[in-house]
Amino acid sequence: MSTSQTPATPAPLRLHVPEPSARPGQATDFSYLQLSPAGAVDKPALDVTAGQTAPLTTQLVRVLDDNGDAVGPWAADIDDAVLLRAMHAMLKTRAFDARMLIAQRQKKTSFYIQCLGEEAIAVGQTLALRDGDMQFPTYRQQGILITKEVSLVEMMCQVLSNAADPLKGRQLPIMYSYKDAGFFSISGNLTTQYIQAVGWAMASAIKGDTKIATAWVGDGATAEGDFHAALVFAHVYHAPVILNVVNNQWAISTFQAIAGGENTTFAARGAAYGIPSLRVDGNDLLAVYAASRWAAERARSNLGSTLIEWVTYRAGPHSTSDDPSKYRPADDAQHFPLGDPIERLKRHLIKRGLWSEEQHEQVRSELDAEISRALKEAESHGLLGSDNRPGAADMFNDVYKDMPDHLRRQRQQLGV
Amino acid sequence: MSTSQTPATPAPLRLHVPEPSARPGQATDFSYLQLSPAGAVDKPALDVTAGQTAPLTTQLVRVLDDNGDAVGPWAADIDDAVLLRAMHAMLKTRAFDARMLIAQRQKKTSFYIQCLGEEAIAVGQTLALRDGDMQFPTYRQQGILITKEVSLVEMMCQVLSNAADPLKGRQLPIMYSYKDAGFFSISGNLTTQYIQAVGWAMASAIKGDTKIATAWVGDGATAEGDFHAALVFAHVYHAPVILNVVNNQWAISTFQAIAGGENTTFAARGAAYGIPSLRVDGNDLLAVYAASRWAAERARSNLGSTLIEWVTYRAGPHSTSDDPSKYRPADDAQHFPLGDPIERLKRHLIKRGLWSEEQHEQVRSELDAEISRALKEAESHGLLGSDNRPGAADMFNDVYKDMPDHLRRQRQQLGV
Amino acid sequence: MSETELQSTGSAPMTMIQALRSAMDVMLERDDNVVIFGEDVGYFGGVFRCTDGLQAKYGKQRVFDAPISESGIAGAAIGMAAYGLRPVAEIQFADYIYPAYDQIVSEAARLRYRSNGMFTSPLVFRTPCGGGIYGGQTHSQSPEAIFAHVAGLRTVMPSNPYDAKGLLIASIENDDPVIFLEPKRLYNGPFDGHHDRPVVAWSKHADNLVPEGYYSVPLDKAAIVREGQAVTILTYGTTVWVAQAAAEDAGIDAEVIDLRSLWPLDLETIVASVKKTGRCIVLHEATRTCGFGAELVALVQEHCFYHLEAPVERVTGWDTPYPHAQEWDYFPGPARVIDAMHRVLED
Amino acid sequence: MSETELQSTGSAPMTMIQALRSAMDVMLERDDNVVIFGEDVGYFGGVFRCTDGLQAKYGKQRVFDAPISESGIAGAAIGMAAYGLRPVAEIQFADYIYPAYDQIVSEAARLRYRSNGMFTSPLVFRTPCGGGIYGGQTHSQSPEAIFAHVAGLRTVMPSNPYDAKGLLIASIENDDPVIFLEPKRLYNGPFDGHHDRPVVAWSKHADNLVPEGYYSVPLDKAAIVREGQAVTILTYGTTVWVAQAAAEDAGIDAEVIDLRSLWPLDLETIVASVKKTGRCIVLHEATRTCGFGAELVALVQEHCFYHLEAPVERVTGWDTPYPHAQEWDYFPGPARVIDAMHRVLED
Ligand SMILES: Cc1ncc(C[n+]2csc(CCOP(=O)(O)OP(=O)(O)O)c2C)c(N)n1
Ligand SMILES: Cc1ncc(C[n+]2csc(CCOP(=O)(O)OP(=O)(O)O)c2C)c(N)n1
Ligand SMILES: [Mg+2]
Ligand SMILES: [Mg+2]
Repeated sequence: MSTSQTPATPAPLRLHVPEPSARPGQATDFSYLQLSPAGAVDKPALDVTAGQTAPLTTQLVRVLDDNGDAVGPWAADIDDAVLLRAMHAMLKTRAFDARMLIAQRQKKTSFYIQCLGEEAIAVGQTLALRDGDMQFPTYRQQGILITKEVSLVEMMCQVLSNAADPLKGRQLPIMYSYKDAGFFSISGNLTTQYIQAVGWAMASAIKGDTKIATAWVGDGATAEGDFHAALVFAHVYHAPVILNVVNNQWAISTFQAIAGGENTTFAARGAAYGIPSLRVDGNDLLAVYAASRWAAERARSNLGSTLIEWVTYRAGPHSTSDDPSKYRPADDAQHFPLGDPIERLKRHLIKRGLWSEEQHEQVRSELDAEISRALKEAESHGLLGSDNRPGAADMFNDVYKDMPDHLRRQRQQLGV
Repeated sequence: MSTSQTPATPAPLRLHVPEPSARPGQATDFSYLQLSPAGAVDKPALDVTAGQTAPLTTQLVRVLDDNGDAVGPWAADIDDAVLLRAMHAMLKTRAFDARMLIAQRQKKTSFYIQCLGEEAIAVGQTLALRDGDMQFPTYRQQGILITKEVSLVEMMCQVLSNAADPLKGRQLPIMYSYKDAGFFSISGNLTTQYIQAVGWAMASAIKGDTKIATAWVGDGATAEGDFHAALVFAHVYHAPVILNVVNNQWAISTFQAIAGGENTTFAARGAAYGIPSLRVDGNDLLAVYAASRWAAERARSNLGSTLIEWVTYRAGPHSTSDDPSKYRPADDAQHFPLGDPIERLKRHLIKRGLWSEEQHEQVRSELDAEISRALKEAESHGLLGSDNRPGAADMFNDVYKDMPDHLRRQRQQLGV
Repeated sequence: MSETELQSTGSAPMTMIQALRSAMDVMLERDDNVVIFGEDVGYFGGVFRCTDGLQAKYGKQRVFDAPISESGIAGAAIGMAAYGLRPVAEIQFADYIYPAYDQIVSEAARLRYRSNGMFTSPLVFRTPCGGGIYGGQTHSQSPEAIFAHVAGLRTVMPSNPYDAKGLLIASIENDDPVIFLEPKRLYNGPFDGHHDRPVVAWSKHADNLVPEGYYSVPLDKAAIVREGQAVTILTYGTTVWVAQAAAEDAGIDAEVIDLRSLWPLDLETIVASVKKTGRCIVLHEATRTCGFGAELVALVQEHCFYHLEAPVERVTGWDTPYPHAQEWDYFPGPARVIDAMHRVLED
Repeated sequence: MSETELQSTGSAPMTMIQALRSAMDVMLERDDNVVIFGEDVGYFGGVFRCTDGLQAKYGKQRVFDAPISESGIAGAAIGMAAYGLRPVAEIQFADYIYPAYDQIVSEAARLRYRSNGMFTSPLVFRTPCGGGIYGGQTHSQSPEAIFAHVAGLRTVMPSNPYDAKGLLIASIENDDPVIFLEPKRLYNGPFDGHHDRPVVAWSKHADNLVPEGYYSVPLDKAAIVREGQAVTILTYGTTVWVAQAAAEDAGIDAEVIDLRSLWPLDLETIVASVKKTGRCIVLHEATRTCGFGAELVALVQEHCFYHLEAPVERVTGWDTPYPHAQEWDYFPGPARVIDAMHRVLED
């Protein structure tokens, strides 16, 4: 029984499978990224509605222009000290990554993930928060810990999974946990923590506290169901949380269009869920700081959550297990239109008279030295797989608060 | 270490928990529903972009005005025969529901779900589809089967879980499955089938066929992760599927704001995901038919999916297990601003000279008689819990294609 | 922890629903960090009415409705628990807990471990399980095995109002994540598996007295609900009543153990009983293969091998979905338990 | 179905990865309805390279990347299968299959049943499982038990390239939904559990010859990979090699059975072996409690009770998350298997 009125016999359907504009050997056409000139995008009032932010979800909030000047409505007051701390933390993060990559190649550990090219985001947001706030990071926000000046040696011991690893060797390298630094225990499972951040923020509201949370997810991982759950809950309960989406264009080998970014933005989703949302230049420390402060103030003023899509580029491989030259042009990062966050901040600081090329080089070499010293110390506590590692008995602790009988029996069976 | 610049000590946070405008004994303020006059909303070209449909996700596509006239750009050609079929199917659906409700109260079965007030949506969309298309309904789209003129006796036998139940007593009443009628097996688990519909549509595209799918979900169930998965996949692959969201304002006892509908619409989500989206008067058969045809043509023209939010009202209890007078004003349905779909179509048909009050009553009583006859026949095959029911041996079939040894042993153990 | 720490002298007859509600009431009152949320649990009070009246009493900040997203409910609960709250989240039916499985397994169960105790998730997921109400395949399941398999979780299932309240209070107070399964067939009255005979409502039942105030039932102790010498029946939830009915009906001197806490398990009580009787039956509603009964059989044969006179028998739901019309063919009722006892005793 | 239906005479040494790829290649070629998708499986060819080259050969309509949504992948695969395709979807790590658990349990496993055979879901979820590569708690899990518990699913795990290809082809051809677990420790070479000794690559291994064309290995037959009289070791995946190494190292006449298909299970082969040896060890990497080993123990004691000379022993991963630094303390290696054999033989 035919029920349709449509007369024509249609042509065969075909599956659309999105592709990046270039594969190895070709040149990426970055015009797919909608950009706005620095200073061109409005800064709305804190109590803006989600609908009013719709234009902000396709434009791009930028503060630093090509000359290194801070321009436009988002170029708010920012203390020199904050800018210098940001520069320091970004340089330190990059140096730390570089050194740990080598350590992994030297087989001192099993695995490492760097955040090359994305340093401004974690650093800038962390500087816009308060003590007591809690960040729910992915594996690419080590910048938070470095901004918070957590012990490098301790971080390294975690990466080396050695006897001094604060997580007792239980976790994969870089899956840090630092409650005092407002850094939630990282999960290997993508996006699970996005909704947990919302729950944490709801708890703060339930208790009548003033703490806020930040949630972190990559472009690729937004496809998980928990991203949706987080947006729904954050909207429904006006949870005091900043919902960060770090769009570094890639998820291991897949381009952001495979995550649903083709002809739309991730920021647009937030606004549609009733959450005021921004799309921001993630390689512009000043834009990161300004947008994060705005969102943090909204949250702390009981105005609920803000979603921010950070446009950036994963300049390195996904992890030490990955080789991006297999799926994308090798020199892509150099052509990324938003440049390198450290270079851009450097230019601004120099213009502002706060910095010089010499200082830059000097701080870099000081940091290298500090990191080398720290690694030496960390290595003195052992390397992955060496005898100097967390004990086998540690494996049975903290499964429950108190060890149940069956685990006691199993530990005895292992003889530890 | 304090890292924020914000000076003031903020006020305590507070959790926002949305409420409907009225609870039992009060009167609902339906002004929360943004309405548009009939005929006021544009009808875009088939190849509209998602962004261009943004206005259509807050407006409301309507065709029938208060006088019963069909007005505006969505008042497309519609055959008289289709309108009469629609009226017939809607009346039959309502009569079927009424009769089965009584059967459940008479304890002839365990459970029933009616679709009172929402008949136009399933009926109208089904009339806009073709044979071979596949619908992935929820438990509230019995209108599809009735439009498709499936055997009432068979449907009733499923509801009665009796010896002639085509699903062998395995499924809860109303969880029909009719492949030939393009009606996918209903799941008791919410939203799981939304993404399955997308997968089915992707398969049609992969095979180069011309069939399309329709996916169905309620306002409440949009909160499940699979809703998000469906939108992401439908967008990424341009799947030929109509994504229906039936917003009947309630999910059992919770108001649509608890699902995330406060100050935004479910249609807006579609557009943000890159899917052209509409918000449509679900109690207006002509609007349902027109929007469904538009979406079906888009899908069949390889232009991908369309999301349609149908604004309607669940006029009855959630199911026979529910008592809505516990959580909402008892007379809400009568005040719902979009009226009753059958009354509205009746007025139009009469104006069009196709129908009369007398005919209406006559068809109703004919349908009642037909349904009573059918029920009598169905009951002759047994009632739930009677001896005349599917055999215990049927319990072990179709778990796998071929029965494995362990199930054979278990069946023997039961002695059947 | 003693079996009960009564602080209130008053007791009242309660259904299991009332007892569960009373547990939440007591804990909302005692501990500001306790919050209750889930689908339909707020204004309406839950589809089984377990939270009826609690929002009115404690306000919307403590008792509230959630979107229909089990993964979201679980994830939000974990975040709240990490903050320091003690969320008690309802999953409307155990059949709908699967979307939350990732959050429960990958997150709640492991948070303490992977953060070396820095973050924890002291929370409870309450959820009605089991068949016997013609709920069909999506309102009847008993998924305890898939939780017991996961290190870091506690899995609990009461069989009567007293235990329901005491175990729920203990679960809320416990610092580990707890999966709290409520046999919905027992909500309004015990049920002995004879679906063709009238059920005694809790109000008319001998075992219905529940203290009105605070007390708890420990999470590591099984209960011997019927002493016997001939055979040990290990069970929990609805089938605790089936086992007792079977023993009575058959006049067999069976010892019936109500496990109450499935994992961690009170192995000691089990082993002592099986060593005494030398025969054992494991009884549950869930599908047999890889059900919790398999673990019980494995443990019994590991710990009581030389005392066993016959193979341990499993009486369970069949390895099929839970059918609607054939519900009572699926349900492991007294007749099947009696057959199993005869087999075990014959050997 | 015969053990092999060779249509091609040529054989070549293959790693397990190459064998799996060859299975997909053969099936993409033979059956237009076969499609492959998953995270990173398209252009790149998968993080373990199992699908390398297949998109280039068969095009983007047949082999394509998916969004990072395991539930979406599963749900879409079910819809495709219901249409008539035979999707082979990769879940990047078994540790990430939990978000898809609802779709697999509530939908794939039950579709045929609840629709009385009107709709079916003939699909395969391939996913790498197991530890031994320092993957930590989220790249090491073996979740077979939570699938074996579910009526309607088949669960398969190969231990060598030949079986990997033949079982994968059989799984793709099978009309039931199949969970196909690939022990990633075996991808590039067998591994006998001695992590401190060099591993033999498949290219240098005796058991590496795999037919290049079509053949299949039946889904209902275990393989006796080592015959013996003293004790039966039931195992699958990586630990098949551990069991053999343990037997060799200890010089014990153990019979090692590689189950290959976990569920439905080849009970006959198991029972015959245990009746012969009178002693049994169950060996797997997953956590012990409610692991698949519990089911094996239960079945063995149910079917071989009067032949057992000693309790069936379980050698398994501990009931903890899979730790990173202590990976080899967690892994059930040869030493633990040897201890168990001694215990079982002593009794
Ligand atoms: C649930 C789950 N699925 C898959 C993976 C494997 N995986 C780890 S990272 C990754 C890509 C994530 O990409 P994106 O979210 O864009 O973050 P980025 O790496 O770019 O920072 C994948 C697929 C995982 N860790 N968890
Ligand atoms: C996964 C899952 N969670 C919860 C339920 C219980 N449940 C059945 S219907 C329903 C409400 C759905 O509301 P909505 O989506 O608005 O559809 P409507 O009933 O209004 O048509 C709920 C919570 C379920 N069936 N499945
Ligand atoms: Mg990315
Ligand atoms: Mg609804």
